Amino acid sequence: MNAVQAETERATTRIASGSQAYWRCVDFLVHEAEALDENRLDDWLAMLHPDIDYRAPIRVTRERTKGPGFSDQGYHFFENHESLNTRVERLETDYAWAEDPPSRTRRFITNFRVAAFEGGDLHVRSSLLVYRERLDETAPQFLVGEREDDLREVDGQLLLVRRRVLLDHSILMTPNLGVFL
Amino acid sequence: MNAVQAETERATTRIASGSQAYWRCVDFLVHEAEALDENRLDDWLAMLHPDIDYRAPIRVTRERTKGPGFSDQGYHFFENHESLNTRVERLETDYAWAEDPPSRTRRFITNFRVAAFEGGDLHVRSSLLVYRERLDETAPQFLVGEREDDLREVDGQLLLVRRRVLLDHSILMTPNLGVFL
Amino acid sequence: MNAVQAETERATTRIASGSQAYWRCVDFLVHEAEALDENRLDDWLAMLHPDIDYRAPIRVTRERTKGPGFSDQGYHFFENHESLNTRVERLETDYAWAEDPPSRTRRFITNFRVAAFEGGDLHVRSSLLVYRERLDETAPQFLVGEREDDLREVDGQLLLVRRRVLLDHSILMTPNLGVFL
Amino acid sequence: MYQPQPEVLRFLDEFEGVLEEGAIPIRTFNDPELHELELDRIFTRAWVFLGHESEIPARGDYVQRRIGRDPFVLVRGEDGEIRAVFDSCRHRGAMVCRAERGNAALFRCPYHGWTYKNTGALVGAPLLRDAYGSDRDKSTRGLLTAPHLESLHGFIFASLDPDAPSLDAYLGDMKWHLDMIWGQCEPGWEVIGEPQRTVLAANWKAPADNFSGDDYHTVYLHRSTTETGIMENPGGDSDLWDGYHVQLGNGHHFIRNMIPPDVPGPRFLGYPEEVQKLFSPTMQSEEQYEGLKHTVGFVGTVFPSFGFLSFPFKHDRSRDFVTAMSIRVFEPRAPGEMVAWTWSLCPKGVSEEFRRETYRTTMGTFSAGGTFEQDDSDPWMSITRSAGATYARKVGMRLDYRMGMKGNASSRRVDDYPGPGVAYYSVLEEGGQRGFHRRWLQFMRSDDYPPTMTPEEQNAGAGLGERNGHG
Amino acid sequence: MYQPQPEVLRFLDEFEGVLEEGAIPIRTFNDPELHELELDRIFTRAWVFLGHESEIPARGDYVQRRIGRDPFVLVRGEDGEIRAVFDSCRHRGAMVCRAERGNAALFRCPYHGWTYKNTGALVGAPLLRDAYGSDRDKSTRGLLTAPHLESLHGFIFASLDPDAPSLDAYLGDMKWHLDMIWGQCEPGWEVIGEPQRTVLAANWKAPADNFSGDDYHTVYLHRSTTETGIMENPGGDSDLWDGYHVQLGNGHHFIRNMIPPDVPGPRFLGYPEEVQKLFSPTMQSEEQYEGLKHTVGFVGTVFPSFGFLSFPFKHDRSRDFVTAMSIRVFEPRAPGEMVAWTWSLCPKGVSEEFRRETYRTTMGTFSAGGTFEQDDSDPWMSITRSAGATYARKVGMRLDYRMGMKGNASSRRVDDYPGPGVAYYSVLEEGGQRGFHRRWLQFMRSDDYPPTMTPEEQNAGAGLGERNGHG
Amino acid sequence: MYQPQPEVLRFLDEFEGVLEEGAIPIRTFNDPELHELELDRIFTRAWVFLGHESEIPARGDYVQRRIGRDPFVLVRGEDGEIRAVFDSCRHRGAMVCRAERGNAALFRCPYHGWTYKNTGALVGAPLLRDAYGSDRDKSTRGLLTAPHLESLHGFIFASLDPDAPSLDAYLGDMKWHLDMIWGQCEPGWEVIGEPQRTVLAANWKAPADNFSGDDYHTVYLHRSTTETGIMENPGGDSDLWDGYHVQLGNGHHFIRNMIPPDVPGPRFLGYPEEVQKLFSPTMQSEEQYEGLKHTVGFVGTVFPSFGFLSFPFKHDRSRDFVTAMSIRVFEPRAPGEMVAWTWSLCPKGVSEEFRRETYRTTMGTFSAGGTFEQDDSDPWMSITRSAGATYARKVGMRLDYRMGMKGNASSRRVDDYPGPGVAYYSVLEEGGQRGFHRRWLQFMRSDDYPPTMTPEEQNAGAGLGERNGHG
Ligand code: FES
Ligand code: FES
Ligand code: FES
Ligand SMILES: [Fe+3]
Ligand SMILES: [Fe+3]
Ligand SMILES: [Fe+3]
Repeated sequence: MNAVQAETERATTRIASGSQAYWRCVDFLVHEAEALDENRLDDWLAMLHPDIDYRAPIRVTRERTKGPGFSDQGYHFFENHESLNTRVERLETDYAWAEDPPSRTRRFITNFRVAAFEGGDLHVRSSLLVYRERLDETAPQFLVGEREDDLREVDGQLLLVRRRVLLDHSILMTPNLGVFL
Repeated sequence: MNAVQAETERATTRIASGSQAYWRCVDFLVHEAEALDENRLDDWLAMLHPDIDYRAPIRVTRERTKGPGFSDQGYHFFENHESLNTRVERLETDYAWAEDPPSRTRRFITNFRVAAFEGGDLHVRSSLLVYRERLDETAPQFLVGEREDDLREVDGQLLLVRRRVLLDHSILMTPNLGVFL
Repeated sequence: MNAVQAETERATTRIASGSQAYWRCVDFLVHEAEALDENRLDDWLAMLHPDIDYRAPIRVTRERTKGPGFSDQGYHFFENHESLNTRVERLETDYAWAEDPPSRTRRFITNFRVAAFEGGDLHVRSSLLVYRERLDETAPQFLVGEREDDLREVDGQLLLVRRRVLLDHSILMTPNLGVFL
Repeated sequence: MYQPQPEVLRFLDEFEGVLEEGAIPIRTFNDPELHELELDRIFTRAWVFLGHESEIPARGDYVQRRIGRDPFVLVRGEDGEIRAVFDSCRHRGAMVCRAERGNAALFRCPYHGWTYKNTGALVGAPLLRDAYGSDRDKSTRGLLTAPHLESLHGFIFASLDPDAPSLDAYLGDMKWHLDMIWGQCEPGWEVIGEPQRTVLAANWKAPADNFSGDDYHTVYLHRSTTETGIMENPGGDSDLWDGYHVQLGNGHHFIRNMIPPDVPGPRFLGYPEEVQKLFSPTMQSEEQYEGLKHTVGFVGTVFPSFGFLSFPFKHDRSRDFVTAMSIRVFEPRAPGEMVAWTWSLCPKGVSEEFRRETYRTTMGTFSAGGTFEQDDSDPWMSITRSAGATYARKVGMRLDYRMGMKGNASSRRVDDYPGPGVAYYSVLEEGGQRGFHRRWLQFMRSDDYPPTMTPEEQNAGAGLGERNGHG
Repeated sequence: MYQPQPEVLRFLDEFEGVLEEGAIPIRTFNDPELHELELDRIFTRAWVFLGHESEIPARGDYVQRRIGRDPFVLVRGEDGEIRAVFDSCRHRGAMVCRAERGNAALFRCPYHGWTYKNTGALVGAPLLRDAYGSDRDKSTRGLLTAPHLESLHGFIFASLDPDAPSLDAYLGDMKWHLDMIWGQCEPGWEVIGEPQRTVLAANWKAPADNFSGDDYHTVYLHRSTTETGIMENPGGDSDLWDGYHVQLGNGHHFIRNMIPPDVPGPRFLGYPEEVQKLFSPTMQSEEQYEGLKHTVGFVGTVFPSFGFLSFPFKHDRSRDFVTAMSIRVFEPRAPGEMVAWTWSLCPKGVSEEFRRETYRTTMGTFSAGGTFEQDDSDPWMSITRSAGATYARKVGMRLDYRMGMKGNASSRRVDDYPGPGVAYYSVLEEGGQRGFHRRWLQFMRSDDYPPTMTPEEQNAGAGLGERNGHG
Repeated sequence: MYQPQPEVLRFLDEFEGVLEEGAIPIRTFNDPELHELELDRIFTRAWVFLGHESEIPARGDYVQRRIGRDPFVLVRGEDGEIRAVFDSCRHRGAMVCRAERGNAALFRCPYHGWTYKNTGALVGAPLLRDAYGSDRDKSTRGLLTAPHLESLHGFIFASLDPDAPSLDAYLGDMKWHLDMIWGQCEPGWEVIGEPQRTVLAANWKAPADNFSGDDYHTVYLHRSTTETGIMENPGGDSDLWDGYHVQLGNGHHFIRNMIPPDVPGPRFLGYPEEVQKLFSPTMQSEEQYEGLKHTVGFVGTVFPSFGFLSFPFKHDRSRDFVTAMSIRVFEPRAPGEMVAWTWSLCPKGVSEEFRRETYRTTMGTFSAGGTFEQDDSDPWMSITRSAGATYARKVGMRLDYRMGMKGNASSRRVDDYPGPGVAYYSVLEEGGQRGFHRRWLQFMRSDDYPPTMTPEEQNAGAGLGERNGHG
C-alpha cells in the first residue's frame, strides 16, 4: 500500500480557513520556512516532534490510470528524529562542504488545506516551491511539490510529527539534497 | 473593446480579506488547484457553472502607452461548458497522448483580491504560477499570469462562471496546453 | 553593522495572523504588487511614505559561519522618495527603452510575518518571487528573495516607509533592474 | 558562405541513395550541423510564409516575424507596398522595431536615433550634419530588405535569395490549389486575432513531414477525437481515407478529401450557407469552383515550413460541425527546438457568430491547446529525442517511408484527379513525405538555387518514379 | 562514424605520454569534442550497466534506461528473455514506451499505432494490408535491440557493439570479485524501490574517477561524517587505510577493506546474523566465501560508468551500524553535466526491519541527499568548472595522479592478496584511477574495439609498470 | 593551442579590409567560433582588470574574480604581495577558495585536504609521508598563478601570457590619463561595497564598443535622463559635445569633457570642496593637475574589457549634482552572454554623507538598476540578437563606423589637446570604436603577442590614418 494513501485514510474533519487552528498551522509552516531559509537548523529541529516520520518518496512517470507514481518503497528522504538530528549536526561541522557556503534558498508555501484528525493532530496540505542557488551559479534550481504534514500539540506548541514531501520531479534538478524540504 | 476591460467595468464592492466570503473564494481556488494537480478532472468539471465563459487571451508585446497587450480576438483557450466537458472526456480516453503519462503540475495561487458584483457574483483576482514537467524532461516549464475569476453561488455552492487567464507570455514556453489554467 | 540587523533590533510585538492589522499589511502588499505588475507607477508612488528608505543590498557568497552575506555598504537600489520619484518620472517619458515595451512581470508575495514596532509602525516580512520576461524572449527571469517592510499609518492609510529587498542572488539573472522590487 | 564539414556532405550523398529505397536516416531530425546548413541553404533561399495582408491592412501597419531564426518586420509602407525589413539598424545593428505589432510612419532606432521610414529608407539621424559632414548620403544606409516578397490572395511570402524564382514558379502546381481554396471568396480572407506561438522541443521538420501527407497517423494518434465525437466523418458514405494525395512539385503537397457530387454531405469545406454564398464561380476556373464545392477538407504544405489545413470539427458538441481553417509556420530554433505559429483564417464578411465559432474550433483543435495538436506535439518531440541518439547515428538508423512504393500500398496513382499534380488515391501512401525530404536534399546539396521541378521531374531525378508502385 | 578533429587526436596522443608520468590533463573533465567522442567510442561499445533483474521479475516487466544518453527500454519479453530495445519506432522514430516502468505485452507507438511485442518484434500496424500491400514483412521492422545483453547474478549489462567481447571477458578479474560479493547469497539479491536520479553540473568521469580507488578523499572531504559518528572504523584495531586496491584489468578496480580473521569485528560486510546465514559456502570457492566473510566494505567500478559500494554506517545513531550497499551509474549528459543514478541493494529474504534500515542507511549516506554524497558532488562540479577554463587548456594544466608511483607512496604491491588481480596495500595510492584513465584512452584512441587486457598487460602496454614504485 | 577553422581566419582577413572603409561586420558581435578564439587569443593574453587594492587591504584578504571565463582568486599573500591564483587544486582540480571574499591564511581544498598558503604555495596534505613517500616536493605543486600582475594606483591588472609587455607599456598613453585621474588624490581611492554583477544576453564587445567613444548615443538613448533632469550640462556655456576623443594606442580610448578655465562651473570632475582639497598639485605634473581641475567628466576603456567613467548627476533631485565614478568589467560568458561588473569608486577620507551620496548616484545611474545603464542594456542585447542572424552573416552585413572619417565629420584632429594621445574635437566621431576593433583584430589575427603601438602606428598600420578626415 502506498505510504501516501495509508495516512489519508484516517478520519479527518475539515478545519475552516481563517480559524484559529488554521492560522496556527500556517504560522507554523511559515516560521519553519523562515528557520530553514535562514539556516537556523537548531530552531528547526526544535519544531520537530520526537516521533517525526519524515519522507520524500521517489516519483516515477506512470500512465494516467496508474496514479501519481509515488513509490511506496523508494525515498529521497526517509528520516526519523535521530537521523534528522545527525544531519543537522553534520551540517554544523566545519566540513559539510556541499552546504558551506550554504545555498541561498527561499521557500514559498501556499495553497493551505487544513484538517483535524480524530486524535487531535492537525493535517495540513500545502504547495511548496523551493528556490535554490549555490555559489556564483546562475542556473536557478527549483524543488517543487506538495507537502502533507501532521502537526501535534505538545505543551501548547505545535510540532511536526509527520511529513510527506510529494515532489513533482522524476529526476531531481538540483545537484544534491543538502537542504531540507 | 478589450474582453478584459468589459468585465471590470461592472460595479463591484470590495470584499474584506479574511471575511467569510473571502475565504470561500480562496478555498474554492485552492481546492480547484488541488483537483487539477491531482488530475481529478471530473471533480473539476463539477466546480464549473453551466454558463462558464473560460478564456485565455493571446498577449502581444506592445509599447507602454498601449497597455498590457491582451488580444480582444485571439485566445489560447476560448471555452464554454460543453467544450471543456469535451476536453475532459477526451483526456480520459486511452488516447490522449500528450497527457498520458500526465504532466506533473503544481499550481501556486497567491495575491488574492476579492470583490462582489452587484448581482451577487464574487470576483476574484489572483496570481497564478503553474509548474509543469513531463516524462523525464529536466527543463521545467512555467505558466505564469493572473486570473480574473467570477464565482456564482448555486445551491449553496460556489461555481466558476467566468475566468480570464491573463498570461505573462507572448510565446508559450510549454509544448502544448494539455493542462487547464 | 549590517543594515539588515540594525532594524531588526528594534522592539516589536508580534501581530497575530488573521487579525485586522495583519490583513491591512497583506492587502497593502498585494495591492502594491498589483500596481507594479500593471505598471501603475503613480499609484505605486502614492503608496510610499515621504521618508521612504528603500534598499536592496548586494549579496555575496560567504561561509556558513559568516551569515547570509548581505552587504552593509553595497546596494542594487539605495533610494529615497525623490530618487524613486525620479525613476518613475523617467520610466514615463517616451525614452525609457529598457522598459518600453514594458517587461511582463508577476509578483508572488507569500509567507507573511507581521509585527508591530513600539512606535506603531508595522513590520512585515514576506517572500517575494518576481517572474519577468521581455519582448519575445523565452528565457524566463526570476528575482527571488525576502522583503522586510515597515508600514506607517498616515491619515488612515498605510504607507511604505522602509523596505529591504533581500535577494537570493549573488549575480543577478535579469539584464537590468528596470523593475521595482 | 557557411562551409559544411565533409562528413556532412557525405551524409547527404548517402541520404539520397537511402531515400530511393523509401527510407530516411533518423539523424536528419536532430543534428547541429544539419541545422546550421538548413539555416544557410534553405531558410535564406526558400520562399517563406510571413503573414497575411489582413494583419497589416493600413499603411504603416507592421508585425514582427522571423525568416528562419532571423528577425524581420513585415510592414506596409507609406507607398502601400509590403516589405520585409531586417530588424537591425545599419549604424550599430540595434533592433529598430520595438513592438510586436502596431502602426508606424517611422522606425526610430533607440540607440542613436537613426530614423527609417516604414519603407526601410533612412530619413534622418540626430546631428546629421555635424556627425557625418559631407558624407550624408542616406541612400545606402536603409534597412536591409528581403530581395523578394510576393503576396498571393493576401498570403505573404518572402525569399532572401536574389536568385530565387518567382513565387508562382516556386509554387508550381500548388498555385492552382491555392487559387482554388483562397482565390474564390469574393470578399477575400482574413486572419482572426493574432498568431499563437509555442516553443517546442522538436525539430521543425517533424511537423512539416506530418503535414506533407501523413493521413496515416489520424486513425490512431487522434483516436481520442473520434471517440469523443470531435472528429467524425462528416461525409456520410465516404470515409477518412477517401481522399487524394497530390504531389505538386518543388516539395509541396496537398491532401484533399472530396465528396462525390451525388453524395449528400458538406459542400465548400463544410462552410455554412452564409459563407458558401461568398464563393464566386467566376473568379477562377470552373474546375476550381467545382473542386472547392466538393472538397470537404485539406491539408497542405508549401516547402519548407508553411502548413495549412481545413476540416469541419465539433469542438463544442452542443453545436453542429464547424469548419476550422488554420495556417501554420514551423520556425526552426535549434536542432531540437522550434516555434509553432498558428493563425485562424476566415472568409471576410461573415457573421460575428460564425467568425467566433470558426475561431474557437480552430484553436480548440489545431493550436497548442487544440485537442488534435496537443497529441501531435508528443511524437514530434520524441522523434527529435531519438534522432539525437548517438546509437541511432552510429548504426545509421533508417525510418520507414515505403508506404506507397512498389508493392507497398493499395494506393495508386490516378489520372482522374480533378486538378494538376501527380495524384494518388487513397491517401494510404507516403509519397508526399518522401517528396518533402527529397526537396530538402535538393536545397541542402546544391551551392546554387535548386531548379524548380514538376513532381514527375523531381521523382525521376531521384530515380524514385520507377520504384513507385503507382499507376 | 564520428570523425574527431586532428587536434583532438593529438591531445589523446599527448595524454598517453602525460599519463605515464602520473598526470592527467584537466581538460579531459570538460570538453565538448571529447564528450562527443566518448559517446561514440565508449558508450556505444563498452558494457554498460542497465539495471537489476529484480526490477523486472515478471514477463513483460520493463523499465526505461539510458545507454550513454540514448533511451532504451529494458524489458523481460514474453519468452522470458531480457532485452534492451532502442525506444524509437521503426516507422517515424517516435517513442514507443510511455511510462518509466510497468508491465506490457505490447508496445504500441502512439503516432501511427505500429505495435511491437515486448520482445521488440513488430506484430502489427493499423490497416496493414491497405497500407503496405504485399510488402508486409514485419521481420525487418522490429525495434533495434542491443546486440549484447548479459546478466551476472541479476546485474544486467549491455553493449551496443557487435564486436564486444563476452561480459565475462570484459570483466576480467572483476568477475571473481562480483562472484564473491553477489554470487554467494542463496536467495539472491534485489534492489529496493526505484532508482533515484539527479542532474549534476559535473562530468561523469569525476565520480567514476572517485570510485576507482579514491580512498584518500575520505579522511578530509567526509570528515563531517566521522565527527558526527556516521562513519567510524567498525573494525576496532584496523583503520580506514587497512585495505587493498585491486586492479582487475580493462579499467575495472576494487577497493576492499578487510578485517583479519583473528580480530573481532564485523563479518560479511557487517551484515547482521539474519543476513549472514544467507551466505552459502558452496556457491563459489572457499577463497571467495572466506573472502566475503572477512571483508568489511568495498568500493568497485566496472569501466566506464558503473560503481558500487558497501559499508556499515550509522545514519540513525539510535541504532547500531547498518550495512548499506548501493549501486551507481554515472550517465553522461553533456561535457559538464551528468545524471547520477542510485539503487539500494539488499539480499532477498531478510526481515522487513532490516530491509528498511539498510535502505534508509543507503539513501542517507550515498544518494543525492546522503551525508557523504552531498559533499562529493561539490568537488565533482568544481573540477568540471575548472576543466572548462581556457587557461587550463592553454597551459595544458595537469592534475597530479602520482600517488603510488615510484617514490610516491608507502603503498606497495602485495602478493598475498586473497584473490586475483594486481593488489596494493595500503590504499594510499592512485593506480586504480590511473588505470581508469588508461582504459579510457584505449577506447578513445582506437577505431577497433580495444583488446581485453590483464592489469599487468594494461600497465605494461602503457609503460607504467616500470615506473610504478610497487614491489 | 586552439586552432581556428580556415573560414574564421578568412573572415578576420576580410574584416581588416572592411574596417579601413569604416565598417564592421556585424557577425563579430555574436559568433561561437570568434568567441572561442577571443578566449584563447585575447583573454589569456591581454591585461585584464581584476579589482582594486582597497577590496583586499589586509594580508590574507581575497576576492573571487574571473579572467575571461576562468575563475581566479585575487589574494594579498602573507608576504603582502597580491597574486591572482587559478582556483583549481593541483591534485584533482577542485575549487580551493570557498567564499566570494574573505580573509584566509590558507586555502584548504575540500576534496582531499591539500593546503595552500595564501601565496599559492602548497604547504601540506593529509598523510603526506604515507601518501607520497619520498616524492614530497611541494614546490612544483603550488596553485597556478597569473604570470603577470601589476597595480596602478590600486587598480589591479593581470595577464596570463608570459610574453605580455609591462602594464605601463601595455597602457601606452592611457597611463598619463590614469595618473591624472587616480594619481593625484593624496589619500588614494577606494571602492565602496562589493561589485554588482548581472548576466546579460549581450556580447561583451557591445558595451566595450560603447565605452570606446560612443558619445553619440547619449543624446537619444539617454534622453529620458535629460528630460527628467538627471543629466544636465553642468558646465553652463559649454555643451555635451564640448569634449575630446583621445586615442591612446593599443586599443585604449578616453573621452574627456573639459570646461575652459574662464568659464564658471564644476572643477575637478564636479567633486565638492571637501574632495577637491584632497587633490595634490605635486603628485603628478602640472599639466595633469590643471587637466584634472578642468575636467568635468570622462569615459575610458582599457582594452579589452575594462571601462570607467565619471560624471556629475542628479539621481536624487532634492540635492545638487553629485559626482559618480564607476568602473566596469565586461566579462565574456558565451557568444551572446556576458556578465557586467560594476564598482563605485570614491576618494578615501571623505565625509560619510558624500560617500553615501556618490555611491547612490553611481548605482542610480550606471549599474544594472541605473537610469542610464538600464537603457544601454537594451541595444546591447538587440545588437547581439541581430548579429546572430544567418542572413546577416550570409550577406556579410556591415555596420557603419564612418563617423569622423574623411568627409564624415565636423570633428577634427586637434594639436592643442592638453595631454598625450591623438585627440579629436568634438566628440562626434567614431575613431575610438574603430580603434577598439582594430586592436581586437591585431590580437585575433596573430599567433604571437601583438606589438604595442602608438595610436599613429596603429592607424597607419591599418592604413586608416590616410582615410581619416582629421587635420
Ligand atoms: S544603432 Fe541605430 S542609431 Fe546607432
Ligand atoms: S512513428 Fe511509430 S507508428 Fe509511425
Ligand atoms: S583535489 Fe584538492 S586535494 Fe585533491
Ligand atoms: Fe495530427
Ligand atoms: Fe566520497
Ligand atoms: Fe550609455
